Amino acid sequence: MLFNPLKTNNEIFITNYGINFTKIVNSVMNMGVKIAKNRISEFLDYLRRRYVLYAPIEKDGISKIGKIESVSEIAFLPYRTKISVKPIFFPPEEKFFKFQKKDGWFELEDYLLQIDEEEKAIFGLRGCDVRALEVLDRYMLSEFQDPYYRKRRENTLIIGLSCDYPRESCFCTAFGGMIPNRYDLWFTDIGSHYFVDIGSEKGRELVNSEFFEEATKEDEAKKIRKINTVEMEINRRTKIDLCEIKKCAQEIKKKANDPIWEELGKLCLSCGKCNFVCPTCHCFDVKDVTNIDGSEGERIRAWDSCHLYEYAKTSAENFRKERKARVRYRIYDKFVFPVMRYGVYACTGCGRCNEVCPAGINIRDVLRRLIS
Amino acid sequence: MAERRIRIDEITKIEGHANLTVEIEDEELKRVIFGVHEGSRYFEAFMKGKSYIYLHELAGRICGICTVAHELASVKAVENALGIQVPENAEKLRELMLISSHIQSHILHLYFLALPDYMNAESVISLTLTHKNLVKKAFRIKEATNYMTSLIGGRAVQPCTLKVGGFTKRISKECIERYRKKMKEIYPLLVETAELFLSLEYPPYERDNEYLALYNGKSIPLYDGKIKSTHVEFPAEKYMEHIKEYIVDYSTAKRSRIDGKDYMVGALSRLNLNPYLRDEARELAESYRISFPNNRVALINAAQAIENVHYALESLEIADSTKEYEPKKINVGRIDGEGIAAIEAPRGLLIHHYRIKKGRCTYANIITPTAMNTENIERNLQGYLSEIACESDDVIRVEAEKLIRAYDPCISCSVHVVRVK
Amino acid sequence: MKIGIFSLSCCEGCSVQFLNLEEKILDLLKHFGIENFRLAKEYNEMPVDIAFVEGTPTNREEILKLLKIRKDCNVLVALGTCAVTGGVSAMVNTMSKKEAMEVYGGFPPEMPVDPKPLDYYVDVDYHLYGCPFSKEELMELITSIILGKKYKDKEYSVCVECSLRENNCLLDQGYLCLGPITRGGCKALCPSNGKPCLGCRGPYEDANIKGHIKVLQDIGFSKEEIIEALSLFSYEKLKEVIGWLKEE
Amino acid sequence: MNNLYLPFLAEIKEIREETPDTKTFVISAPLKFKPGQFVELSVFGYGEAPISISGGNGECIELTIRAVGNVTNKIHRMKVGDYVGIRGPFGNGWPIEKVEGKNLLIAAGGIGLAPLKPVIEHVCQNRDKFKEVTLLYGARKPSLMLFKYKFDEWSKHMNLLLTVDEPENGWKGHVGVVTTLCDKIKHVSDTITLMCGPPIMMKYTSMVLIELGFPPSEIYLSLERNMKCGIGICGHCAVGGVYVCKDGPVFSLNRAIRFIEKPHEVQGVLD
Repeated sequence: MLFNPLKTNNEIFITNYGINFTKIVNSVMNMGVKIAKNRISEFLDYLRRRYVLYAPIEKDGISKIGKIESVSEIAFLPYRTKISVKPIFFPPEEKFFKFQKKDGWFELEDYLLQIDEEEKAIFGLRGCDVRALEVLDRYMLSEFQDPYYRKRRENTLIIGLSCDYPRESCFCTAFGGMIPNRYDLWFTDIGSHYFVDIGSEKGRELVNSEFFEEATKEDEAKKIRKINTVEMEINRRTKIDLCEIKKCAQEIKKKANDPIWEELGKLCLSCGKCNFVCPTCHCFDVKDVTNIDGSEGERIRAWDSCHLYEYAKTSAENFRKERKARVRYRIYDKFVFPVMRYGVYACTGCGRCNEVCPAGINIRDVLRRLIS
Repeated sequence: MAERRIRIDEITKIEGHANLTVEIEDEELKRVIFGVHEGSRYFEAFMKGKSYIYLHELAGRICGICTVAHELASVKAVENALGIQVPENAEKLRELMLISSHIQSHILHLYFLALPDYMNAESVISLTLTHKNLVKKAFRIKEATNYMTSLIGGRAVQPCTLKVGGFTKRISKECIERYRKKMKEIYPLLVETAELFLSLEYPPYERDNEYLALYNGKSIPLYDGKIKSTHVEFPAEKYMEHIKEYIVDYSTAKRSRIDGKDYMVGALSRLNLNPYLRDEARELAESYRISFPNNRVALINAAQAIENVHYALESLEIADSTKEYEPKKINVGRIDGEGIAAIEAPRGLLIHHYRIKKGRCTYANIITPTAMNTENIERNLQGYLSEIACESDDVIRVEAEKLIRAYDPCISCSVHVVRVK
Repeated sequence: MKIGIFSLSCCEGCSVQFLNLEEKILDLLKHFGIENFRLAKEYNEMPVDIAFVEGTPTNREEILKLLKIRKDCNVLVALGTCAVTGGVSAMVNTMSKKEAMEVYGGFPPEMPVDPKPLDYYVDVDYHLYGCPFSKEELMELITSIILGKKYKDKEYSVCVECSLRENNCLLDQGYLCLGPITRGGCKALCPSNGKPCLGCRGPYEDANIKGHIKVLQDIGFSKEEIIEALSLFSYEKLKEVIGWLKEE
Repeated sequence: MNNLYLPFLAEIKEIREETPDTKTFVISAPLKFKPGQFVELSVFGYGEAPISISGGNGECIELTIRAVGNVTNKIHRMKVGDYVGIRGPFGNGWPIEKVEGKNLLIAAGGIGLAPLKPVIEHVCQNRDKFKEVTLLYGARKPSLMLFKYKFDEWSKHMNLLLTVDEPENGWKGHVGVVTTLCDKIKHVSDTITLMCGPPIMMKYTSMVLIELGFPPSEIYLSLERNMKCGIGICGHCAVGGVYVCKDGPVFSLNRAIRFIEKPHEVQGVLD
C-alpha cells in the first residue's frame, strides 16, 4: 500500500467550501460498478446533456481540458494532458471589472456577474490534477475567498480516470498515487470495461443510470492489479520518498544555503514556464488597462511567475533579485511553506515542470538531492 | 531671366531620403539631379555567410513597405537555388499575401503620399480635418488589407510565417475564408478609390518609355512569370544578360539599364505590358477615358488604383480555389546552388539572386524597383520640367514632386548596397 | 503636445507601423499634433515634445541629425529594433572594414559609420522594442505619457507570453529559438506562428544568456549557429557574450 | 457573493500637505479598522497600492501618502471631490491589547510614522491604560517630518524624542539617526516596541534595542512588500511561507527571523 499524505492529514482538510465533491461515500460498504467501453460514449453524452461537460481534448499537438460540444471531441489519452485543469477555474487572464468615468464619478461593472453559473462535469481528470484542485482550493478558498475562482469551481463534478501508463516525468506516487482522496466517480481501464469507484452521493446517482452494471470481485482485483502495475512503474522512476511530509519539509528547509541553489541559478532561464504549467501555481499580477485618455478601462489579473525579476520588487527594494533566490523560493513554496501553512505539498507529481523546463531542471532530481 | 537653381533637400512623402536639384538657365532646363542620400545598408555584404534559413528574414528588413515582396522574392530565390518544390496551395497563399500587401501599399501611397498633392493639402494629417471621411475610408482599407496579410503572414510589417519550402504555420480553410470575406467587404471601397484617382487631373506629360514587368501571357502576374520589356522577353534567370547596374557619384543608390536604355517598372508598366485587365477594372478605367497601354507618366497613380480593383477580384478567385495548408517537414535535398527569383513588388519588378554553398550564402544580389526606376525618374523629370521651365520655382517644385511621388519610390530599398563591378 | 516621427537609415517599417495604427491615429490627433513626419508630411517643424526616432545613424550627417533632434525635443523614444539595438544593420559590425569594403568594390560611397543603438549617441527616454515595434506597446507608452504614468520596460522573456498562449515549445521541437533571453511584450507573435524567436526585441536585463547558450549547445547547435542567431538583431548588445562564446 | 477584488468608491474630502512629497488624504470611507491595518487604494486607470491607515473617525479614513509610484503620484495630483476606490481594511494591525498595562516604545522613521499615528492617538485617548510611553521619530530633515502640528499635543502624553539626519531652518533638536536616541529610553523591561520605517532604519534600531536588552519577541515591525491582492492569494508579498498582507504586515521580530529564507532578505532585520 502506498502512503497517502492527504489521508493522514484529513483533519486539517477544510471541507465546507460549499464545493460539491467533498462528501465522501464510505467505499468499503460499496462494491464498485463497471461500464462497458462500448457504452462510454453514450454515458458521456448523457452526462453532456445534464452538465456542461469538460474533458481532455487534443489540438495542434497540445492536449488540455476543454469544453465538449460533442463526445467525439474527447481525446482518450493514456496519461495526463499537457496543460493542466487549472485554466478552467483560473484562466491566464481574467478581467475583474470595467470602470468608466462619468461626471467625476466612476461606474464599475463587475465581470464576476458574467461568469456562467454552470454545473460542470469534468471527465478524464487524473489524480495529479484532482489533487492540484484540492491544493488550489486551500489557497483560493481559505479565510479570504477568490470569488472568480469560486464561482467557476462550485458545482463541479469530478469524474477521474486512472492512467494507463505514466509519462516519463510523472511522479504522483510520491504524493499518494494515481487515485486521489476526493472524487465523484473514478474510472479505471480493466480491458473491456472501466471499473468505476464511487466517491460521493452525486456519483452514486450517476451510476444508477442504465449504463452501469455491478462489478465482480474479479473486476476489482483487475483494477487493483492495473493500478499497482502503473504505480510500480512510476515508483521505479521516481525513487524519492516524500511520505513523511513534515520531516521532508524540515529537511529541505535546512538546505537554504546548499550549493545546489547556486548551480540551479546558473541553469535557470527565468522563463516562468514551470509556474505556468504547474497545476497549483496561482500567483497573479493585477493591472489597469485604459483607453488613450483614461476615461474607461479594465482591471485585469494575469498569471505571474515567482521566477520573474520583478516579482518581489517594491518601490524600495527587490527582495529576490538573484536568480538562485527565485529558484529556491519556488521549491520552498512547493515543499516547505505549504506544509507549514496547510500541511500539504503544493506539488502533485504531475511532472509538467520537468517536461517544459528548457534548461532541463528536473524537480525529481532536485528533491532527491535535497532529501538524501 | 538668369540662372535658377531649385533644390529640395529632403523630398517628403516618399519612403526614404532623397533630394532633387533642378538647374534652369534662361527658361531652359539645364540639369536635373535626383540624388539619394540615405546611408548605405550593406545587406548584400552581411547576407554573405548567413544560413539560407535566415536570408528572407534579412531581406524583409530591406524595406518596411514592401516587406512581403522582399521576403517572398528571397524565399523563392532560395527555393530555386536548393531545388525545393513548394506545394501549390502554399504558392497560392503567398500570392494572396502579396496581393493584400500590394493593395495596402497602393492605398498608403495613393491616399497618404500622393493625394495631398492633388487636394492642395499639406499632408494626410491636414486632410483628416478637411476630408475626414476620405481618410477614414483609407484607414479602413488599410486596416482590412493589413489584417488580410497578417491572416497568412502573422503580421503585416515583416511577416513571420514564411519559411523555405512553405509556411511555418497551419493556414486553415477558415483563415482563407476570412481573407475572402474581408476582401469582398472592401471591394466597393476599392472601386470608389479607383473612381477618385481616375478623376484627378494628372500632369499631361507623356514619353515613350521602355517598360518592364513580369509576363505570362494570360494575366497580370505578381508572383511568377518571365520578364518582359517593351522590346525583349527573357526568363528571370537571364536577367544579368540584359539588366546592367551602374552607379553615379551623387547618389548612394545604384541604377540600372536594360540593354543600355533607362526603363520604368511598376503599376503602369504592368498594365502596359499585360493587356489582361479584368473587365470590371478595364471598363471602370474606360469610363474615365483612360486605357492602357498609356504613356502618360503620372498615370501611375491611376494604374495603381485600377490594379487594386483587378487584384481584389483575382484574389477572390484564388481564395476560392485554395486548399488549407498544413506545414510539413521540408526535405532540403541539396545545400548548394544558385537561385534567381523575380517578383512584382508594389512599385515594380524585384529581383533576388543568391549563391548558396554548404547551406550558407556566398553571394547575394538584389535589384529593387526603385533602383531600376531612378534613371527613368530623372529622364522623365528632365522631359517634363523642360516643358514647364518657364514657370515659377514653386510650380516647378510642386510638379516635380508630383512626378517623383507618382513612382512611389522606395529609397530604403534602393540603398541596401552599392556594388560596383 | 507636438510629436515628431524621425527616420534614420532603416527600412522605415516602423514609420509604416505607426501609420498602421489606422483609426487610432485619429484618437491620437485629439491629444497630439504630428508636427514632423517626413514620410507623410510636406512641412516639418521643430522643436517637438516627443520625438520618435527609428533607424540608426550610418553616416555623419545622420549623427548630427540625431543630436539635433535630441536637442530639440523633451522626450526621445527609440522606435524599433534598429534604434534600440542597432538592428540588422549592425551585423555589418561583425565583419572587418576590409571585408565590407570588398563588397563595395573597394571604394565606399561615403565614410561609413558603424551602426550603433541610439543610446550610444544620445540619452534615450523610452525604448519601443521589436522589428517592427508592437502597436500595443506604442499605445501603452502614449497612454502613459498622457495620463502621467510610468512606462516600464517588460522585464521578462518572450517565453512567458508564449507559454501563456499555450504554444508548443519550439526549443523542444529542436528549433533554435531565442525566446528565453529575448524581452517579452510581443505576445510571442513569431513562436505562436510556428517560427522560432529570432530575438528581434533584444535581450532583457535579467536574461540568463550564458545559461541559454548552454541549453542550445545541449540541443546540438554549433557555436557558429548560435553566434549567427545571437547577432541577427542584437549584435551590438550581445557583443561581449558573443566574444566570450568565440573564445570558449 | 462578496467580491473582495471590487473596490468601493470613496470621495476625497480633504487634503493636507504634510511635507513636500507627502500629503494626507481624508477619504469618505466608513471603515472600522485596527491601528496598523492598511487599505488597497485604487486610482482607476493607474492601479492599486497598499496604503496604511493613518487615522479615521468611523466616517472617514486618513491616508498619508508619499508620491513614489503610479498610484501615489496620481493621487497627489487629485483634488478634493475626486473619487478613488478603496478595498479593505486588510492586515493584522498592531498588537495594542498586548501593550495595555505595559510600557510602550514607538519607533518610527520617515513615512513610517503614518501607520503608527492611530496607535499614538489611541494612547493619547486612553493614557491610563499604559505605563511609560516613548515615541522615537527620526526623519531626514525637519521639513520632512510628518504631523509636526500634533507634536505638542502628543508630548503631553508621552516622551517624544525627535531626531533628524540633516538639520535645517534653525533646528535645535537632536541630530543623528534614530539609533542614536535609543540610550535615552528610560524603560527597558516590560516594554513592547512597535516599529515602522525604512528597512535600514528598522534593521539597525532592532539591533541596538536587542543589545539594550529588549527581547525580540516584544519588538513588532511592520513590513513592506509588493502586494497586489491584499488577501493572501496573489503570492507577491509571500516570504518564508507567510503572506505579509494577511499574516502581517506586523510581525514580532522573533517570528520575522524564523520565516526568513535568507536573513537580509526580510527588510534587512539582521545580517
